[in-house]
Amino acid sequence: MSERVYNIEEAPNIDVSGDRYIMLQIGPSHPGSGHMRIKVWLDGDIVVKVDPDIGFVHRTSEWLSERREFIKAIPIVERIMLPDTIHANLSYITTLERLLGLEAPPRAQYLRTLAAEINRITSHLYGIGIFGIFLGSSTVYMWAFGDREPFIDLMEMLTGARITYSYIIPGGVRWDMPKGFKERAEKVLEYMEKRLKDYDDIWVKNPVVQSRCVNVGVIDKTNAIRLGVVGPNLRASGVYYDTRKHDPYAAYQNVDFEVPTFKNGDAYDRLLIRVEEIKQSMKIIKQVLKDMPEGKIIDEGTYKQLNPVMKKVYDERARVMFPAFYNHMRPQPGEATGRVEAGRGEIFFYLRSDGGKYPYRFRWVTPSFRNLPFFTHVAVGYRLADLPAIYGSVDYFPPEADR
Amino acid sequence: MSESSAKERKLRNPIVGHIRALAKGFKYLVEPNRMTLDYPAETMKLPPNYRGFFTVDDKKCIGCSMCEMICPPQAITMIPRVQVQSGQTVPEGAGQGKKTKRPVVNWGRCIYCYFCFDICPVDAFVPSGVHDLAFYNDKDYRPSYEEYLKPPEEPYKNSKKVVSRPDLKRGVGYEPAP
Amino acid sequence: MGIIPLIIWLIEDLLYVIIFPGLVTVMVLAIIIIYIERKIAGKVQMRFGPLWVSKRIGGALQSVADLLRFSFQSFIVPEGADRLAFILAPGLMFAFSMIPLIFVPVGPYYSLLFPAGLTVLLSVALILVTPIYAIVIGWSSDNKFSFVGSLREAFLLMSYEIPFIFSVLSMVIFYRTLNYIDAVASQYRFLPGIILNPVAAVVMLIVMIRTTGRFPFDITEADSELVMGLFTEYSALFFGVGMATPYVELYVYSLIFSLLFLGGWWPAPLYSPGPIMGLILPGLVVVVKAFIVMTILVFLRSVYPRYRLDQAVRSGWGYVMGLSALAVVISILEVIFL
Amino acid sequence: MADGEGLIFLGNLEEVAKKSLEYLKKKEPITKMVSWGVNFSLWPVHLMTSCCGAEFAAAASPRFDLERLGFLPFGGPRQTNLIVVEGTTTWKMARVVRRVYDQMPAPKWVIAMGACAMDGGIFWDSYNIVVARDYLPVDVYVPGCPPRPEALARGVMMLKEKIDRERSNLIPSEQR
Amino acid sequence: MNADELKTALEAEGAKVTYDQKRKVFDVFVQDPSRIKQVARKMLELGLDHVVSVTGVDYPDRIEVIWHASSYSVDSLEGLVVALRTPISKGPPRQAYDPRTRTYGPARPPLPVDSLTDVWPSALFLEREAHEMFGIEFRGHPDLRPILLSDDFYGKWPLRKDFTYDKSELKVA
Repeated sequence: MSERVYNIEEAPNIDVSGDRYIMLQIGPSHPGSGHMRIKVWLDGDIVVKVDPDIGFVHRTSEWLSERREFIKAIPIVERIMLPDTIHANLSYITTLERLLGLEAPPRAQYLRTLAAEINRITSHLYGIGIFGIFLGSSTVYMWAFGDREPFIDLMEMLTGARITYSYIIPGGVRWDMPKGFKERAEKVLEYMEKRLKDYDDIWVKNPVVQSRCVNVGVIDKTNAIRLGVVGPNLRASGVYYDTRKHDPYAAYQNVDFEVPTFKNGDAYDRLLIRVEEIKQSMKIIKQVLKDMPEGKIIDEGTYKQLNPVMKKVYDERARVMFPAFYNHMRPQPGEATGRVEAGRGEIFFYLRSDGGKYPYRFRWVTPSFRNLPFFTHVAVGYRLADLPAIYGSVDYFPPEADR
Repeated sequence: MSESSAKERKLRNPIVGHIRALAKGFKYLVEPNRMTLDYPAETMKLPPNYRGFFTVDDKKCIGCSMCEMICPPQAITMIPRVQVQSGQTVPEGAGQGKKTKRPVVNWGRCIYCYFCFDICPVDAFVPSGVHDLAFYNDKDYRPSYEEYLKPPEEPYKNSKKVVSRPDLKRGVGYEPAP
Repeated sequence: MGIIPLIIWLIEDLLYVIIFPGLVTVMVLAIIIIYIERKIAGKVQMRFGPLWVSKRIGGALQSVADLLRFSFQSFIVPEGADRLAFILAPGLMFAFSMIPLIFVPVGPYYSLLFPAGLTVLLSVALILVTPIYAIVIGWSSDNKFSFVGSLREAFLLMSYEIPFIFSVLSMVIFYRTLNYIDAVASQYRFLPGIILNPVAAVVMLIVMIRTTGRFPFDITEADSELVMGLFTEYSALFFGVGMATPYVELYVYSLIFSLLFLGGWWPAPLYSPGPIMGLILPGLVVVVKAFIVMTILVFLRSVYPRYRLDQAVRSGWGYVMGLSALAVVISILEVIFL
Repeated sequence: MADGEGLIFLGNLEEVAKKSLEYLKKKEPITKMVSWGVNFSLWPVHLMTSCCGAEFAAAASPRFDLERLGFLPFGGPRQTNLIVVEGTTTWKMARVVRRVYDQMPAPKWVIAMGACAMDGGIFWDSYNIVVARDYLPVDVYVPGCPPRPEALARGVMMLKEKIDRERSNLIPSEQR
Repeated sequence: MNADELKTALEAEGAKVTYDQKRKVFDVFVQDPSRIKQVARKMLELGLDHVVSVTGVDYPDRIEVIWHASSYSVDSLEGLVVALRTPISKGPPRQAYDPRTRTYGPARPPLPVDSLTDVWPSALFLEREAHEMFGIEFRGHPDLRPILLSDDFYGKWPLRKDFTYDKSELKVA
């Protein structure tokens, strides 16, 4: 087990001048860093200071969305959080619906919850895969990415795209559930339950993983709250907080699920909590599939504005077409905020409109950007080989952090 | 919200862990459960509403350029055309008739979100189900209107069409498409 | 008159060293084992390994394709690196990892220039020279990652040398000889080494995993911390040679393991003169056993992640050293009572 | 004697060696063998430039498994001969990709993957975006946002055909 | 401690509080920027223990700096995001385009406001981003360096409404 040499408070301001320390640049072209450069000051094998240099994938999503119509921000917001696109789309549309004063019908809310939970499972599997390759086990990477494929097939049946769905629009969703979807989903969930048992032996209970992750990157409850960490990393430190329970959206009020939390806040707990959350998401999907209400998938106001050709297409092929006003939506002046619990944590949205075609202020914060204190404060004092363990356990996705 | 009980975690004894891990690895070594799609030899048959490459139905389109306005990456440009009696459109000077516009998609910028499909008042876009094209230089992926009208052809037409189905014993298996 | 048998004798030795257990088999086996490692990792991960290289025989020519690519790539020497050490080190490392093969007999028909008496001692001593070149490689290429990689190699080298010598010592004590052929002979009369002293076998396996960088101890080329560990700056054929050296070491170690613990050429007749019965047949048995040991070690890549440096060093001085001491005690007790 | 090249085996040894090497490089059997070797050992450098990296990782996953075609994502730039520009590259990332491209040994190729790398995709008018064509010689363009792993496999197959077509200048001449 | 108690407590601090349940906006407007730290400490005592986002909004006459705070520990407050807003003056407008140097005059100095990282440590990186995007200088911030943008965009404050850029002058090689 590795002991902490420095505590959290004085972590970032240790002066590293002088030639006692080696400075390693774990740069963007490094198998252990993803799209960012981590400047690490090493004293022997102990990490003394970490300075993450991010912004390599800063695609100016806020600046662009302030120069385009409201509907065009959906694909931009999705491309930023690629492993978890439905939650980006859902958080933007929930906030936009509050600005427009729209309300999605119950069937659309259930479809949104269904898509969100399937995407949460694929996002957690993506995180487990990356965590596996950072610890060196290519089998877990292959298994996790292989087991993502049945869920991606489900979303392909539902929405027609592999990852970037653009499935949720203001007022409802774009496609209804195809016929064979329910049986296919039950088969996939059954397959996943069997596979989770195999993960236990190779990954969760693997002695090498246990020795690499227990008591590594420990962040206790008070520091987790003080540093504003977010998502499963927060619940792994014992804080009972989940936006789906505390600020419910879509159909999460009438779906009962349990929020798993652990106490020790180290890399091993963050690993366990992701497996627990996959089980919870599978439970939610079963409930949503069981009591999915009938009815329209777009709200009344938009349905009335469809022209006859579009109405015929909607009745035949259950595909929502856009009425003409989608191209230039003009909400009344005012502002709205919205929060959604994505796979990696909580997305926060703040929209302000001045009555024009373009949003006046389009501000959103993604979970990975709020997990940055893990590098500067928590990774200090452990060894160099612990940095990939902490980086993987936090499930940090740089394009999402750079927005 | 009640404070839900924090879960306890059980660490497994290392020796047992080593044996179980090696046993599981060996089980997967001998079990016949590959999930690989041998791509050039077999290709996936995708669901009907898959968003791949698409073309426009020349007769149905009324040239209202709504698709050009809503396309988020502005990949659609409207080409001025002339509509002759037979409904076909011909380039600018080639015939007389009503002057109209037709959309052309620049594949290099299109993000396949199908917003143009959904805003088109006459539903004139035709999906083609082809999803795996690649190009050598940038002139190829900016088609002219005539090239854009021809539906793109499958690169591997004679490959076996399969559909994936998860099954408990063999992992994710593939069966010939119905 | 004495010249002709001497010349024949020399030609046989050259054939012995070059062809059979020597250079050619090592190269062929190294290429095959790399291919098998990728195939096994693929199979456990529910996918095909390399396949489309030669589809009918399951992609077996993949390593040949890699070798071809490496040999026709342009080789870059960074300015900061000191050229001589940078260019020579991988070649020397590859050569030195094969020298112990001279002293490892694969059959009773075995005659060479050096006295046959001290083969175990000489082969063990020469094996421990190779990792030193790994440190030279890391030191000479002017790159922080390979510098940290060479420090790690130095740490691990020291912590796993003594357990290896203890485990060989415990078998030598039991067989009361420093010569492989007598060791194998005593295993013919008695039980094979692995049943006699399993603790020594386990220690030897752990040390083999460590020195050849197989998976739980893949710390020097840990690609998620240091880009490629020692070989970050190497391109083209020198990287190919550098990547093949651990597999050659793996072959040499598993030869020694099968001679000392798995009863050498057990089903084949013990003493039989002549190059066919004395060398080819028993040699095949030994190489097959070594190959099985190599596949088991290579299989570990698909099961384990990677240990941390301090865990490996601590366990090296800690329980692996304890186990090897226990092995010596066991063999001493067996000698007294059996 | 090869026509037009005059007598190869005259002049001092070092010069003769260079000339014969040049001559041999163009010969059919050697280039065919080397192009077969290079075609089935196209190792992309492990540099995820942006969000298409998720599909690049899915291409290495068991379902699409591009290791069948010899496409093994590898750690350092020195040992690889292919760079896949996945999606958007900002100014900061473009300089890194350019430096990694320069560090790679001679026969190297570039695949521009995804709409953002080809024409800027949905981020085309952002102030922080550079298109792959502006700073790298691109060989194959793979459209899609993100392109399916099969499209990437199709791009790799087309790259193989391109390498086979231009196999005469496959073996690099200068040694750095 | 529910929304109304929070409203009365914060109004005691002399801040204008508006609460719109339907659009989930709980807005605390502090007219005088120097009293920000005092209101922030009061919010911390009331249970809003971490910052969700720090940003600016560029109006024609002023720039408003907004801290969105929320609470993990207090149960009843968890459904709420409280926006702490202060206006700061914008300083001199941008000069006309000068074709010779192809810029809009020298880079405008950042606008001072005091940083709340000692009240909420979670605002560390968020304030760095607001600094490089809006040119708000957070006094008292431990290390105020640009975090997302490359050096050639520092000083141009991209998210301000009058930002334009000229792609030709940026080089990659």
